[in-house]
Amino acid sequence: SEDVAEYALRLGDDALILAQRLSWWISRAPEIEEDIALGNVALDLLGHARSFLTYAGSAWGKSEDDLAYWRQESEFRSCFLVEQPNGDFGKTIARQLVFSIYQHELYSRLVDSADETLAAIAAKSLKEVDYHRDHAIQWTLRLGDGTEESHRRMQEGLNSVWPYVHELFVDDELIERLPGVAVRPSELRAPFDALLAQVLGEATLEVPDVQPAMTGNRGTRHSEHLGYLLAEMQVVAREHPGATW
Amino acid sequence: SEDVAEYALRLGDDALILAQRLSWWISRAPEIEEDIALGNVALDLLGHARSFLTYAGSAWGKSEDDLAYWRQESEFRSCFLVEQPNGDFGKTIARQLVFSIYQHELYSRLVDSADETLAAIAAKSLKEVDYHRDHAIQWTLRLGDGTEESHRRMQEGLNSVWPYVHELFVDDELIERLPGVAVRPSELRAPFDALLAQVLGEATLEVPDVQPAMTGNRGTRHSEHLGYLLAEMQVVAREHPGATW
Amino acid sequence: QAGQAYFDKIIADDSRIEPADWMPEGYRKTLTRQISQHAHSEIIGMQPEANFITRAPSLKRKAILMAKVQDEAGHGLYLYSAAETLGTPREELFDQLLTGKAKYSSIFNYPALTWADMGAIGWLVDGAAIVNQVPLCRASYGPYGRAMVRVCKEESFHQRQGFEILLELANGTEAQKQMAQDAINRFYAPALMMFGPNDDESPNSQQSMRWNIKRFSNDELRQRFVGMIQEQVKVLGLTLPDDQIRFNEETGKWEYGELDWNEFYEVLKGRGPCNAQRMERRREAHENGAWVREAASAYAAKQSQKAQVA
Amino acid sequence: QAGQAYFDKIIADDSRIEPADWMPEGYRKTLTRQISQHAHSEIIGMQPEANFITRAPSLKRKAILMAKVQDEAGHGLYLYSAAETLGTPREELFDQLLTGKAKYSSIFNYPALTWADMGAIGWLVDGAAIVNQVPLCRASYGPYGRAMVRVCKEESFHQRQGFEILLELANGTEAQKQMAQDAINRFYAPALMMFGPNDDESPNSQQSMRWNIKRFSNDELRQRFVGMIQEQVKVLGLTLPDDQIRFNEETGKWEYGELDWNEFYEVLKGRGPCNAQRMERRREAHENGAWVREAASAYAAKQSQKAQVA
Repeated sequence: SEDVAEYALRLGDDALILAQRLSWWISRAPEIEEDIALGNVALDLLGHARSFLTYAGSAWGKSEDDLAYWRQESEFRSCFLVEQPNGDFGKTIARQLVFSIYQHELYSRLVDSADETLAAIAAKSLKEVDYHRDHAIQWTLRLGDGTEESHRRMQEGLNSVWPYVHELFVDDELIERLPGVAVRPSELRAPFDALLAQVLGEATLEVPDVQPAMTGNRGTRHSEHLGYLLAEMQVVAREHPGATW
Repeated sequence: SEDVAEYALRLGDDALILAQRLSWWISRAPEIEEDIALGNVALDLLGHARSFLTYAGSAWGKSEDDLAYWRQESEFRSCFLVEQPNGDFGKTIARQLVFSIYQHELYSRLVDSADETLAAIAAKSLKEVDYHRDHAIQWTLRLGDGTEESHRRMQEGLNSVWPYVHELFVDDELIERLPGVAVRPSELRAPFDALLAQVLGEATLEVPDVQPAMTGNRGTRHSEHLGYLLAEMQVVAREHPGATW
Repeated sequence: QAGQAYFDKIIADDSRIEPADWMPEGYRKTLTRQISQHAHSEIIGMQPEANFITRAPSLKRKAILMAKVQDEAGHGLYLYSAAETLGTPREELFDQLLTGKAKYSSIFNYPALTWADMGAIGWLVDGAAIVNQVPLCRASYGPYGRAMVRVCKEESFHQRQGFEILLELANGTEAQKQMAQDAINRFYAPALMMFGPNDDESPNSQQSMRWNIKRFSNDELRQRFVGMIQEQVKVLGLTLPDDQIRFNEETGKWEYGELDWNEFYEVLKGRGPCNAQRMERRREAHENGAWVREAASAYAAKQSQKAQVA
Repeated sequence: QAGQAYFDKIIADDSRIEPADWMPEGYRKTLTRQISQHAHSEIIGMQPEANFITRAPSLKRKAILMAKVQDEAGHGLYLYSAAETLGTPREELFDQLLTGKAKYSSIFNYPALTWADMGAIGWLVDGAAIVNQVPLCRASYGPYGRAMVRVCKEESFHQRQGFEILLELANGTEAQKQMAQDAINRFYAPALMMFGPNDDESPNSQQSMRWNIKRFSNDELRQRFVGMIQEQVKVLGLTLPDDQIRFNEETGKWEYGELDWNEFYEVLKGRGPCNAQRMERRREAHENGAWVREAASAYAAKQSQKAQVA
């Protein structure tokens, strides 16, 4: 149905935009092992995005590429968090930590969705997210409990992404219309907070005391960053309308 | 003629791309006075670009906007130097120093061009470039002879832009075909070197000992940076073909 | 006190207080806060528009937009100077901004999402600013009033440019027209809230009016603004997102639908879409520029030493 | 010496030297240089392709490209490990790269300008690499030969993907076809030069061949490569930018037009279009990552201390 497609679009767009952000690190990471590790995470997320977008597109007769390359900014359904710039490695890890814990809670429940396709994509992706989450946690510990500088940068990274955490857990009408199919974001908040507090505690970091931002709530409004990201992502495809690659 | 138009395109593209780069600083400069100063330089260069592109376009029935927004990367005639990323303020000033000294020598001679339009644009622009050059020289002195850190950064900035200096002074067939109209780039090198050496000497900086890069020589090849710059610059215009603004 | 008496007489005569004159501490504090907030707003207000400088869809519009954002930096400078005449140096005021102690206008915590927002910001945001500021040209504190004269002149220029952007879009393609309407829809209510809370929620206004700083109440100014844009939007062939706007013949005032003051207070408390981003960008620019400012001071010190020796 | 005699016998038997075996200093030095150069080339070689990851025109191609660039990082890692078995630690090798003491393949000093370059790099650059490297799978130094086996397997996969990119473009729109031809035109000569100077300009080759590191001369390998791509380009319906390519029935060799060796040496000396950019990017990544690597060491030290105490 249209609603399921819209829901799949949200899942796909979050994964796509974050993959696009992370892929920038390939050839720029702090060590070669991290070029590979961040590349793996990006590649996994891109895989999730392709599955979700293909499924969403099937409702509208559109391909994954139609959706990725030919939608306008206001037609994307990504959240502010994944649109945030990479910043330094600390901010990237902070964003990964938050997003991968959230996504892990989400996919762990989506595997039981009444929608078989969503459940199957979640099941396939969950193992990967398990690795992403572990990767982010390990780095959070190293940076938080590493040197004074790394501690400071990691905390700043967390503070910087924190305004965009709230949006991940907001229920809305679409979710209400999909009982049994969609996962209720608000249900994920408690387990998210619990694990995050544990990790940050172990990493000698603090849960940020930073206000949430009034975000787009999965609507047509995005952060100011998305436009730049899409301009770059879509430029080659749009120079060649109708071409295949 | 076609050749004059091609020559005007080079002059216009250099100014346009550098204006685009510099305009990024507005709202990000080290102090508010510099938001204004760098904005002024960018605005002046944009003005030069509009004059040169309008003149170039008149040979092909194209407007300044047709040329700025609807050409592909390979159709631009900018040099590598202006395409270089801003880097920190030191690198931006290094690029400004090099470019404004070059452009000042160039326009000082272009005022005598047999082509009246080129001569008129140069005459009008020269006063502005005089200010740009002075601005860059003052900052070079402050940064070079300021603190240890500013000295190091300014020298690194110079080293970083140096590979792209050589291209500014290369004569080619187009120049040969426009005697009396175009300024011979090779003639500008000696006065450029003299003034630069004097400024760097006073700023306690060194003329970089860095190899020149094999650049595009005003042809269809650009640095890898230009594609990103154009994707951003052209994105809104290209989403609305045929629109006026 | 002779000072107080002189001050009271100046106010009673609707004449001007100058920096060297005696003034009550409350007057000094109120003005310092108001002028510096205004300066901060100019500086933070550069960001939403700077966001489209590199993407402006024509070179002419790019040039106009660059000049406009530059003007805002200039306004920031005059206003910091005016505030400094009250005794607080610019560094300290700037520090209040960076540490979040000082506020700036909430409108700049909304994102600029499309090119049409450059039009809506110019028309509605600068428009509201002008309605607010024209009476401030007669503010009792001399340097503030004079700064406002200069600012207002440029702002009205900016407002016209914003209107022209929208007019061009409104007469353009269907997509352009939609973009313009969407921008107006998003900026209408935040622009109305620029005048501050309703009069009964705005206890400090009375004192400012007694001091001849403020001349009209928030609601009076807001009504005047609604009337103005309600006329202008017709020229655009677009609409304001409020179907309750009407002129009340009895009261002689413009009326409009209720505003979501809850959102206003949310944004004011730091929870707008871009509060964190705006502050982060400003702090980043300031921190990244520290070595440059240090170099400039070091160089200046060396030069003055050389001059003394010579 | 027993060591020398054993070494000579292994070489004579075309068998393998292992890290613990005695080997002549020249052999060790030559191999360390060659393997680490190859590792550096993989790492620097990530840059031109990374340049199109964020802009790949389909999600499938984006995924393939990301995986490919990642594979190059992996190759870099195996090769640094192989080089380390000869006694020089990775940090030292890396330092030689960053300070410009060590070289990497000149081909990566050319810019990747269009999406078609992703095809040309895969087809021509990886293609030339394979022709070069397949014989190295039998190199006399064990760890190198084994690393090469693994690398070659992945490279041939990459080459096929590059060819597929070009094939898709060649069968696409006129603009796509032109883009593909232009990319081939730009990468053809630099790819041929990847085999190194002509044999008479390559004095070290002889010694490498006696040591069973190198198996064929530069020119032999280059001719083999030209023959290969000359056949393959027909499938694309495109052309190589050299009208003198022909198979000489008498010598049984492929012939081709003279290459601009002057350009080759210019690029080798650091004057290619992207030498400075490639090094600057690598140094920047290294410097920006310093605090992260320090944190990881500090954390590891704390953890091992805790483990000892417990």
